[in-house]
Amino acid sequence: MKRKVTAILLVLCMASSVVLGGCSNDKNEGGSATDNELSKNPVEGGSIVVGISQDVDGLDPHMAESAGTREVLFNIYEGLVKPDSDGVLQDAVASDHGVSEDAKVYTFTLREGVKFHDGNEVTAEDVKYSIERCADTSNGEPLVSAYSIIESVNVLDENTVEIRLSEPDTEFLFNMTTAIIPKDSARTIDANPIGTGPFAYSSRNEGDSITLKKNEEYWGEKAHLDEVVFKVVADADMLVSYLKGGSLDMVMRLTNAQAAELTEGFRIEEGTMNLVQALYLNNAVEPLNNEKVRRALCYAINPDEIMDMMNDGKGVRIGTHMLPGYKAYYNGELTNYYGQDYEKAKELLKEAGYEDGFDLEITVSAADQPHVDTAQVIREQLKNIGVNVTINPVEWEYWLEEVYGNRNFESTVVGVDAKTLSARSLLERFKSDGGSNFINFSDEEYDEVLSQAIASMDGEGQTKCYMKLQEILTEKAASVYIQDLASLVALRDDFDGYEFYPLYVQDMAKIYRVE
Amino acid sequence: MKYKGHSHNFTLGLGITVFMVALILLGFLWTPYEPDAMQGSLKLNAPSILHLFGTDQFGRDIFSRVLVGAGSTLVIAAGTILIGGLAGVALGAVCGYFGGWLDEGVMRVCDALAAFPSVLLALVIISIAGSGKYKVMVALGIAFIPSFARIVRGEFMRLREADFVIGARLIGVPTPRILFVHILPNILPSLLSSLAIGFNNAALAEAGLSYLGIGVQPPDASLGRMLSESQTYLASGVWCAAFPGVFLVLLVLGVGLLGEGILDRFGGGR
Amino acid sequence: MKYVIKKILGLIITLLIVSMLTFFAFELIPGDPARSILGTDGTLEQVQALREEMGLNRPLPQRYGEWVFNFLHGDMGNSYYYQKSVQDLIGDRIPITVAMTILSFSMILVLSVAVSIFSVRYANRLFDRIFLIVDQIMMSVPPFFIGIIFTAVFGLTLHWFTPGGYVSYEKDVGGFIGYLILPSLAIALPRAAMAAKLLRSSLLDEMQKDYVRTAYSRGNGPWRVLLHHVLKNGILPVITFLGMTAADIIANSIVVEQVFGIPGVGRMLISSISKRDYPVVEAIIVLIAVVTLVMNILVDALYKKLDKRIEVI
Amino acid sequence: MLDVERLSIHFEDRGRREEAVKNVSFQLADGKILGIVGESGSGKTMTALTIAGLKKQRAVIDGGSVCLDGVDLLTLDDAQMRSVQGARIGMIFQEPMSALNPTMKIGKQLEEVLVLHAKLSKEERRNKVFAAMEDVELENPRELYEKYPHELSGGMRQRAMLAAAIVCRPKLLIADEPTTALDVQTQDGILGLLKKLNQKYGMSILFISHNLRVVEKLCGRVLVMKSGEVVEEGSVEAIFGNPQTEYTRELIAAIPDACGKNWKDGATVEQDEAVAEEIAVWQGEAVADENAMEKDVLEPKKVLEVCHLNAYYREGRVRRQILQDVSFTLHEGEIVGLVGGSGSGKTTLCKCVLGLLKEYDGVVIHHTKRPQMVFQDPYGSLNPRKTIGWILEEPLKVQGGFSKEERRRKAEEMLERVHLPKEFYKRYPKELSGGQRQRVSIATALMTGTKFILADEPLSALDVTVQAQMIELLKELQEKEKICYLFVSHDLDVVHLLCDRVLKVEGKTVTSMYG
Repeated sequence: MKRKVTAILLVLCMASSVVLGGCSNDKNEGGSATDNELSKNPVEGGSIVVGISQDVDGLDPHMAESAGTREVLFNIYEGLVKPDSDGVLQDAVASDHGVSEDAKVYTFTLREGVKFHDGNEVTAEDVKYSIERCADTSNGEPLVSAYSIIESVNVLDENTVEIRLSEPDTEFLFNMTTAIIPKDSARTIDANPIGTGPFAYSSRNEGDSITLKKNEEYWGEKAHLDEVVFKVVADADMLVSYLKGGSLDMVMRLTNAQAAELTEGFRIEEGTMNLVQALYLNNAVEPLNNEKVRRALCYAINPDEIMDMMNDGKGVRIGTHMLPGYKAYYNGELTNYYGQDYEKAKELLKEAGYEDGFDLEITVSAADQPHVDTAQVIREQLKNIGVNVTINPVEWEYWLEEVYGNRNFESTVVGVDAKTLSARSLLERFKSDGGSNFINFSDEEYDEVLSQAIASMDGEGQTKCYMKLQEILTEKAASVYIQDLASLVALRDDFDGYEFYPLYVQDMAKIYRVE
Repeated sequence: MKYKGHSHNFTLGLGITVFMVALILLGFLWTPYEPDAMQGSLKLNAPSILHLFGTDQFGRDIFSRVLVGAGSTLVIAAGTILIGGLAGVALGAVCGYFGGWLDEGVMRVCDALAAFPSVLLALVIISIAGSGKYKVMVALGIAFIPSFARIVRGEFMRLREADFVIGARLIGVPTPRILFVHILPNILPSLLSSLAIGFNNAALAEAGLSYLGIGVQPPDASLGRMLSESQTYLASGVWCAAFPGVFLVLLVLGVGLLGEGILDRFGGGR
Repeated sequence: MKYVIKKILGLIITLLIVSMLTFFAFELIPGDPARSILGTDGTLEQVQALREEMGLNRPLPQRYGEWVFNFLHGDMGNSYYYQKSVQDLIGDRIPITVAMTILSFSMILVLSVAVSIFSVRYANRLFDRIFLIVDQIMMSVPPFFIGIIFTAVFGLTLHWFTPGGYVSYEKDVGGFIGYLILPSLAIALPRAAMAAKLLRSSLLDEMQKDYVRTAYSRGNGPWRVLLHHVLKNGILPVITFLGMTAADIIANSIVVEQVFGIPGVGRMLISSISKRDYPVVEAIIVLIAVVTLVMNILVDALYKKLDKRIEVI
Repeated sequence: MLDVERLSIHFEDRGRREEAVKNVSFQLADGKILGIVGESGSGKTMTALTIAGLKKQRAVIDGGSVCLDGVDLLTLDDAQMRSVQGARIGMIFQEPMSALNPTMKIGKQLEEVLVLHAKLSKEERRNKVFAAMEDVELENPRELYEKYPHELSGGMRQRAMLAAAIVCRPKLLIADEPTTALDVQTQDGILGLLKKLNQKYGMSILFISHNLRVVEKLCGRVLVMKSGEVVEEGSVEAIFGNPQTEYTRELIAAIPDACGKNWKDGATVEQDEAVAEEIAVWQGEAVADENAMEKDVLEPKKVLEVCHLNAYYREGRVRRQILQDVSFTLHEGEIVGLVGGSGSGKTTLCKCVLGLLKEYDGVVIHHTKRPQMVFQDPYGSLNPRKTIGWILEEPLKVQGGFSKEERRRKAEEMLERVHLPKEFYKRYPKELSGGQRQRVSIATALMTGTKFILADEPLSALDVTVQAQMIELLKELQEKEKICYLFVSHDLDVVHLLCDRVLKVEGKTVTSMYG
């Protein structure tokens, strides 16, 4: 509700993006501080203050809701496997892992000498406890929805754990990034977080800041910094003055205009936000239920013009509900499937019986300036085909309940992210009866191909299905796909080592101080 | 208390107010550019003859946005003192003149309302009714009733025992006529000046609300929002903050001086 | 004594009205805290289950009665969002807002008295003339705009303070107070300008009174007359004005906390309202009301102490 | 001791130059009392203030000198003058209510003079203050020391001011109309005190007043001033014995003398009526022999009957009785005085008669239409925002049934009956003098057609000459319009002159007295 609370920064994290885990398994083309050689000579130790737009909603890794929370907790907790900056799953708490022939049994051997922050060794029991906690279906949905197919978690010996699935799933490894926490720590974990990550929890002042300190006995490459303070800056407009003023050292997801202000004393890293921004159309509502009308909108709206206006052209254009970062799955030709062509759009509208246009309401979360501005540019563009748009800015809570929950909207501009690295988590959403299919898209062919993809054993076939699904979304114009927004990170120049992840995380262990 | 410094207030105040209101009225009819039209090429341009107040981070013409923004501030502030004023006068007159339980009760409610920071009251009402110009006006109007009621009540209590009021009662003048024909004209000067002060507080409160993102919602322009957005560009585009701020101050200053001038010119009730 | 009881009774009634208004208001506001906590992937059953658990489905009067009962026992309930008791949550924020309020209140008093005395002593001379113009302008500037100017001038250019560099009082009280000076000044300036104008005109009125002439006839110099005799009488109307500004100071502090990044009660209030965190909002509103009303009572007492003419009303 | 030579002062008011004092010269020898008499605007107060160094900035001294013991005060700078003020010149003023600082204890205000002028210890100062209090006959000075001005009566406050003025034993005491605002008993008290101080300490007194009777009682020599000039000077006997100038004779003639009436006490109601008839007849003769008008000697109609009235003052639940068993009757054409000390219940009686106070039992019967009232303060009795015409027409509007022209004609006619020009119809109250406003009040009262007017000290705020004209008007209306007045006043001279009989309110009862 408060414009400030979900300001620009939020455009990427949970509040404005529909949270469904997923991460690309390849570095996004946006490019970042490419090869990560240590520019100046690093100085160990020191402290950094990172600006975040909204306080974490809790410190319990399994209950973490917003992407903003997971972004911070990535530094405290680790799963059996852990994505690296290239998006490739590396072994973490587990030293290695094996998958059975029928992709139904996954076995993990624990790494020697991995300790929790409270000094205790990580045991197989802890792993079993953590996995089962997320798979528990006692009060409806399990904490991690993908775990619904787990049959059992068995401790083979004190450092090997075996997970049996009720049905084959070649991509199940992606879900093994769930945090490992000490046995029976469910009730205390939120107030007293214990994990195995490079940083340990130090203190918290609700709504204002969270402080993490270096984990001296980290099993892997230790962090350089002694302390990291995540400071809540609700008002995006204050970021630049706080950075310049010196009270903040690093801020993520700046707009181009903001970054332009930080001329000297700062290093600007460029990447993308891993969000599918689109004009999502409610397929159940007149006249959007008519495919021709939806296609007409696709012809009228020009993503390139939006990107120019918003971020001086920065950002990556997309043509379907898939992130370019997912190189293996991204269906490149769909990007320019709809070139801007007002005549064709008008023709389609005529065919659909809406020759002199119609009224369209775009509901948008008032706090996300980029989405509000995108809506305004769309309004100017749609004027050319007689569609007059009214923009209805609402509070985030209201958007969550009315648009996403009750699906009572005509169209909305928002960014949808993916929770896990698997393409399925992005595309599964649009199953006709999908719980989170908030645009009411329904197409038998789409459902058919989706179930094929899930069942198929070989990666090759699976990828072909995912490609087909993307085609259907684009051809049927389920929504008007626009871009994966540019994300700029400002880092004070006495720090270095920032690395973009294809996932919604900030790896503070890589950051180091330089003279 | 005619001090030389004061007599200018009226003329100065009237001058500034008329100038600002004229500009705003112009804004209602015509603005050099479409307030929301964005020009990618003209981002953060300094003030020039083309763009008197320069352009903001989206290349929008600040002069047009200030006019439209000030327009909504003016409308909201005027609406607020209308609602607050009318209700306040009626309530204050009745309580001040009759006193007793009614007065005690109403004053308690007024204290309760006054204990609410007007920002909060506006917040609550806007959340219920949804944001937008007219809802902010109603919210602030209600928030301002207590202050007007209290001022009018004080004046009525003071004049309740005045000789000419007792004289009127003896003649047999009916009470409503005593209240609004006999007593009211005598408190007009102080009422007008408190309306001027009320206008100022309302304008500032509206700016505060839209600064917090509660008042006027995008894409409508509002001075408070423009000020808040300008903070990012203080270094490279200070005019984004300067012009909306100065415009708001001038509007409030003009009305303030006018209120002060009225008090001097027509002799305050005090 | 009757006066004190009457005042306290009034306070309690007002507080009840305030808390009822808030409780009722939250019933009307769209948005449901359970959904707000569960976020996007909470299914309908989960939302209902959580509502049940949080007791949101019980009738309004019952919940309100229970809330008042707990409140009186110092238990303000738990925050929906932070799974923490409201006291702890607000506990360390109240001193910040209270410190800021006291700081700006004293700034208003000191500034207005000092400036108006000088301007009355040299009435109609240069100082007085300038004072009138500057004063009128100061009254028209909103606190958050002053905040922006302070940030730009003192923060970014002169680097007298680090914008956003709030220091918590646990770590370093000196730094804490130091950082609060500018925000408090931003809140105080417009109010001080109004108080100064009021004080100046009331002092000028008092100067016309007969007892001033008597004081002069005894051989008092102008300064002595002003400080010993006139100030005490002249300040009375200003005190009532200050009483009324308590609510405004807190309202403005909500906005100024935003500009200077101070984790005060104001910001928590705004974010809690948008998160539909009812217990936190309830507690803050009632606390703000208590602080405002207590301030009003203090001001009344101060007024009575200064001016003996007012018997116990 | 005090030698004023050709003192002249003028006022600079918005460019207009007003001569306030034109070369006034006089001497005041040691131990003598000099009275300065004159109407308001005669410059007497301005002269006194200049001597005491208290003149306003707007007044400019053109020339002349004011020598106190050979030192010309006009040449002293501020600091030197301050050493004289309070130490060598003491001053007391007219309004005891506002001449003392309301928020400062009496003791402290008295002590201030000593603090400024004498180097004494706190103890010594307190004793000197107590001594001064005894000098001015204030009982229990120790208790009074701690009290505040509003806790003292008018007389006590005047004495306190006097004590403050004389605590340093000044050579000269200037008294600016000290007794005007006091009632008769306290007035004599203060005059006695001044005489005592004059004899005891040889303190010379400069006494300014517009009340010649008081000046006659107190002063040795008298100075008569008119519009800034000394018209006549001489000993009291000379001035009052055979006044030289025309103006002085006029002043002396205007003093209302009691013409020797002595009042009998204790008459009953019946006797009231008998005597009332006798008076009506007597008045008839008095009027008859003047203009031989035929007088209807019918039994005069009753205007107001008050029988067994008990009035109370309610404070919360406590009910104090103010008036007990009050009965009297007023008849048309009768002027009845109402006298009594302040706090004797006089005001309560008026309120009961007018129906403004409901806390009474017993009977009040009005035989006329609504009783009307004329107030003491001419400035408050007329609605400042309305024209005289509007005020006069208000009663007709209330009765209704009159057209606009009729109302206007009646209003103008009434203006003539109270000897005011018709043009006043359009004027505003603030453009009229005190006397003229009282005439408008009376006119408004008559517009209601009432026969009973309660006049609450209508003349006390007016100048002597204007008072005389008002008395003529009241008498004229009594005869022509048969108006009955209840005339409240503490100025016994006026009461004796005007009233046929007098009601004395004392100790909760009302007694009738006849001339």
